[in-house]
Amino acid sequence: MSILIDQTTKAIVQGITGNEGRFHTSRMIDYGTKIVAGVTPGKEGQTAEDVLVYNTVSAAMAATGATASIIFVPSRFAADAIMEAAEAGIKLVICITEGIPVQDMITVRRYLDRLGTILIGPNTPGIISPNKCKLGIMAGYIHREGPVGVVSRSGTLTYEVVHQLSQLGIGQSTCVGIGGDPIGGLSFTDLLIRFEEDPQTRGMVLIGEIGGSAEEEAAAYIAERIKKPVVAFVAGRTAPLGRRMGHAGAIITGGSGTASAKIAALAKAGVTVVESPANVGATMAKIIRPNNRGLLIA
Amino acid sequence: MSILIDQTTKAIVQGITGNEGRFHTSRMIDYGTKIVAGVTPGKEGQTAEDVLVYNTVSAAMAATGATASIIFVPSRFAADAIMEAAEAGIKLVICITEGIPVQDMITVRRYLDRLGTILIGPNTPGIISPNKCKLGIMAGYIHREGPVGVVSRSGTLTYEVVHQLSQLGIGQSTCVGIGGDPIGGLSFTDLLIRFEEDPQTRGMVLIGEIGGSAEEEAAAYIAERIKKPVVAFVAGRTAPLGRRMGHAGAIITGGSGTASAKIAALAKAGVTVVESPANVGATMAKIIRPNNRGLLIA
Amino acid sequence: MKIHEYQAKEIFASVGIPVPRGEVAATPQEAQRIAETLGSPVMVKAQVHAGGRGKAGGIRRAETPKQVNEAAKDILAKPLVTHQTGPGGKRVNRVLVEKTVNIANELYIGLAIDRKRRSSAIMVSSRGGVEIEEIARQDPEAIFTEWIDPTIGLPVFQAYRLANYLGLDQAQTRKVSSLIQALYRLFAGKDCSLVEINPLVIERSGEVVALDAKVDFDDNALFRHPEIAALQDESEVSPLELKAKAFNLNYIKLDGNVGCLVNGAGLAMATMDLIELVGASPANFLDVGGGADETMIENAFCILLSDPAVEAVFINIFGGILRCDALAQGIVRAAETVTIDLPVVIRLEGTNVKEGRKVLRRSSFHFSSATDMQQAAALVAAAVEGRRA
Amino acid sequence: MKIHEYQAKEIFASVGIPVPRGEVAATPQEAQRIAETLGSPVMVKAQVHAGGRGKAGGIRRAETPKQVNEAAKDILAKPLVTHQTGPGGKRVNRVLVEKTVNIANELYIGLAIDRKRRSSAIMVSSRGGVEIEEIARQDPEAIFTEWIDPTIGLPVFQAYRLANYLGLDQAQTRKVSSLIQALYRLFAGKDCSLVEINPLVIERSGEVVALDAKVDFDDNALFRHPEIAALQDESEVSPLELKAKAFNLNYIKLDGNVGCLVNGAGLAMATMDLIELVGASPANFLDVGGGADETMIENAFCILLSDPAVEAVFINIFGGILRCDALAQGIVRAAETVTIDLPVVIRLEGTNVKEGRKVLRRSSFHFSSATDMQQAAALVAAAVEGRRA
Repeated sequence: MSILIDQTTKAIVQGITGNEGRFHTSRMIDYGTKIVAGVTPGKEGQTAEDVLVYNTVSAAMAATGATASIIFVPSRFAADAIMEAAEAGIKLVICITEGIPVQDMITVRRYLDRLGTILIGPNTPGIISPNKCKLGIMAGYIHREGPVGVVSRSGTLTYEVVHQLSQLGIGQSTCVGIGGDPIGGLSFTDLLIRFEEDPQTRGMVLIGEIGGSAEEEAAAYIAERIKKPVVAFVAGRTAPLGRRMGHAGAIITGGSGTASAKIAALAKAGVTVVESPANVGATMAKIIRPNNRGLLIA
Repeated sequence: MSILIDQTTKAIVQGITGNEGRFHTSRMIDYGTKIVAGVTPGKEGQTAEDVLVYNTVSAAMAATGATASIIFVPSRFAADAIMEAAEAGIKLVICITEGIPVQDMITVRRYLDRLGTILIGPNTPGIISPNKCKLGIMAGYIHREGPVGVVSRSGTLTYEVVHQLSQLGIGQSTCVGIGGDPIGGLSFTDLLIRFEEDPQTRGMVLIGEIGGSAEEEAAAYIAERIKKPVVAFVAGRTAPLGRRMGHAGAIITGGSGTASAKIAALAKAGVTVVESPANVGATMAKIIRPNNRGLLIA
Repeated sequence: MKIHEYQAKEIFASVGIPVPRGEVAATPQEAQRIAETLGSPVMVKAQVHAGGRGKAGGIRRAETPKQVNEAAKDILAKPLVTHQTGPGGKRVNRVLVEKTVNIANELYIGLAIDRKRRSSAIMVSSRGGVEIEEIARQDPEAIFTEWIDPTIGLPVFQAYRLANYLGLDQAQTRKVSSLIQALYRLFAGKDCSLVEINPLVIERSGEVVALDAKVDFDDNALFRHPEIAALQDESEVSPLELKAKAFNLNYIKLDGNVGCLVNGAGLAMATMDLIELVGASPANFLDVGGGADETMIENAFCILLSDPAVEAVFINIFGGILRCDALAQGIVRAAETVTIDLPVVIRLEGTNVKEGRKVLRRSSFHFSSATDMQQAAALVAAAVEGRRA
Repeated sequence: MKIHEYQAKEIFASVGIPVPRGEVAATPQEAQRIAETLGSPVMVKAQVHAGGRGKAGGIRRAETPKQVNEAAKDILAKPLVTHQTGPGGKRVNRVLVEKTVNIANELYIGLAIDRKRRSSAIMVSSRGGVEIEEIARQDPEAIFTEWIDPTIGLPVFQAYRLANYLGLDQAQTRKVSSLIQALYRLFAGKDCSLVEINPLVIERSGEVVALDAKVDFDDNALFRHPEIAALQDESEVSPLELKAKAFNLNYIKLDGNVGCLVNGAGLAMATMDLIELVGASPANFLDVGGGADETMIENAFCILLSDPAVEAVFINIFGGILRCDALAQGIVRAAETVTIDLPVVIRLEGTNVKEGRKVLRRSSFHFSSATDMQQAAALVAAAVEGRRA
């Protein structure tokens, strides 16, 4: 079993006729994902990558009974697109778009919470359950099916870690990017508990970064609720104080949110924190297959 | 038993230092209502009618553990006062103030629903459970304790009906004005079901008026859920079309909301609809005490 | 509060909603000059607060400036009788002279408060230009509604879905979607109780234009929109109603002969109902409100008495916030300043009723007293009969 | 986006928040003239985007216009070094010359986004005028916070409760409550990420005035506030960072010698961490973003190479939206236009990696290739060592 998505997931693509929407729709279909419709206002009746396009999510929903939506629309329209999906009855929304204003996301979260819709992102590479379903922009081929759940605030750093795992023959149950923005959908803790309850998952990798307090909250939660082993890496130990590092989340203010504070909190919660980003896979390998030969040493 | 309030209700008065606030606080205390604190920003430490005044509802709550609030603040500040009460944890708010903008009340209702606070009004005379508690501006002495629940959109017309009942020796379990505004708190149906479930109540009087569809909704609800007898009067049969009659609610638009439509709906639901406002008490008397002598004939 | 079509269109234009080119005129000469500037043909539209102007002859097409002058002459300074004005009609003080448009398609857009859902509602129909309530009754499917959560505002997708329903081409759909967003900002930002465009026209050129405009405002919110309050046309209100409003009284002139002074709208309506039941007819609706004081009562009483149609007065008060003694003081003060040669029936009950009755008894003022509504109504009916006999 | 104190105060004044009288000057003469108009004494305040100006000597009191001239001369056109600027400091191009105020009481007000509660938060303290973070650590009780539900807005009662906490008299409490409402309207209306007044001063006269002003904006929302975007002072940004921004690249100059070009902020930070782990030091943070195209990569590479401190280049790309072939094309195009005499290590993985590697192989461009991060970092460290040796 995977979490949140599997081979039965039927998804629509919002912003399917844009460059990125079209490119990744094709890649997701190639991966085996069931993309049942696209949405771009004004393009109803056209097709994109052989997928029928509708003007509105409610029309696409009525025609296909989709269960998920992945969003590629530009940042000015993305908050609206998330709400449209939720209002139409979509229960899982993945928003790839980055650069959505923070105050818009605060409203979106309240809107979604009222409707009971789950959001992944925004500013996320998406979610993948290897060999079952890919709703995201990650390179599918680096993933293998297996026992490790991966949850991350970062995009490309996740690919790096997944690549390490797969190279070592360790597959993933599901990999989820929670996105780097200050206000988003599912948090580390929301996902850790799902992995804890997922029979396929035997261990988890958590990839954090400086800024905010998501890692500290995850640490507190792990100490209390998570029994399966967790390996973590926190990026940004060498980032200078008070400088913006690309994610709005990555601002160090005062003493809180520093890499060392996060690392200390995670370590205290029993998490194996890795120093080098190149050693995350090997560390997880040692934990999950302690007797296997030929492993790199972290 | 009464509904919503009884002898244990501990109330605060928001706007206690104004003329009306002060006057009715005194009347409520005389009636036996437990007024435990008042709130007027900037007047903390003063007393009004021997009641201690606080700057904020949260301070008054912390000091007294009040369970209800009655609001007399001017219309520009009343929506805010309702939200303040709800946010401080008050679960029953009675708003006497009239003239609150409709759009403010739409927001207030959503705010209260999220916090689980019940609102009576605005633009209501309030609520009274005779001999137990009065949170309102009605003349207490016209009420008697007894078996009839009264629910009304009108203020003074309710006093009229209650007076008729009491003169005939028929007391009231609780009398509630739901207020004449387009958007308010408890509706006819919310109260009818409470009366249906209240052991003290044996019959109900519903006083409606032209405009909106509250009476039609009540009729549908009565047909389905209410077993106890209901007597109704609908004011405005002679009111001219499309003219504003004081309550924003009292606008007849098209065919819906007319007195005749409401009367027909109520009659169809098995409600005894009275033609003359002077005969409501007598009609209820006949139903509730069919064998009693000396009754007026409706 | 209602405003005129030309005022609503000025507001529309200020928020970017296209309206036909046009100007308002108070005289036929002015109307003709406007037409000469705009170029003919034009529409000449009576500016009164009432629906049904077209059928009543209040909207005319004019091919030349001279015809404009004649049309304006026909309409201006005369009463216009529509199904909403009553038989007396409403005097037309201004006409709107407007360039005609080439209509390809007539749509309907309306925004209002939905009490039941406790939301704003936006309705559209592709069958505009006609009695929309009739359409709503006959073919509810022809009207598409979106409800707006005011704590979220109007998301673009809802505006788009409304526009998309109308079956227009892509460019027009985008225009109508933007227009709906502008209308909602107006509706929410200015505390409107109604915004309606019927018809919203798609011109043959593809442009979108509001051919009519109706905007009503929430009286209770006018305090935060002084620029809207300033739009009130006092000539639309009867002089007595205007006077009552200045005193914070809710007064509506009716056709009968029994002047009523009541506290509370519900009791006032019930009193009117009762007057009709006993065979008389109310001369007015007058709600002095829950919070009336002595001075307001005094003013209310004086307004009642200044209506020549009034043959008897029925004062029906059940005191709540309004105390009976304050009411009595007000009546006595009014009686001291005006000559009262009409029968007055007073029914007093409620807060401070004893003090109130004492005040009345001690005064030199003559009136009939009743303890219940039924008795009071009978006394009023008898008084009217008596004066007639 | 950050703005200067004087710009923040202009915004404050425009929304009715009182600020001291003052004007901004670029030269000592101008500063002196302003002081002559205002009347002495005045404060002369360096306008740079950095905290800690007071301790660093960037805020001076001047008793006479002549002293103002001298203070401005001391501050202007020189770097100001505070704990936030780094050892190089920041050049001061303008000073704010401001009338002094008679301080009775110093308060603190701050508005920010609380990620954990997913709300705006408004904080007040009666211990303003000092390092508020220090206060927050030592005495959390000294700071009172209200969280604002953005779907409701700021109810007056929350603004009042904040003001009420400060223990002022009734008139001052009312003023501060209104000021908080104005601040929240600014914060929400202009998509601020931070609004701070420290100190908010109660003058001996009882007036309330914002003695300092700090306003940061959400970069992602600047598209809807062009008037705010226009306030950006480009002299506050290093020329390379400015150039990068024009190309939509996220570049920050650092002190090391290894130029990094990475896609994604997380991988970029991890790459920097790894460079330090192998004993080298990053010359910059450069995230080309998820959606970079050929041209952006080309520009990014050129910016890297134009930094004289760079001794080796580490390109670490894991393709997602960014396809490896596009990256490779960009690098090859850059290599064709600029002379590259530095060691370049490229580590490529992800979407279209085969096509990307092919593009690089087919070009005439010389570089070291690595298949994993660890190997790449080792190659980079060796390259730096090699050039040093």
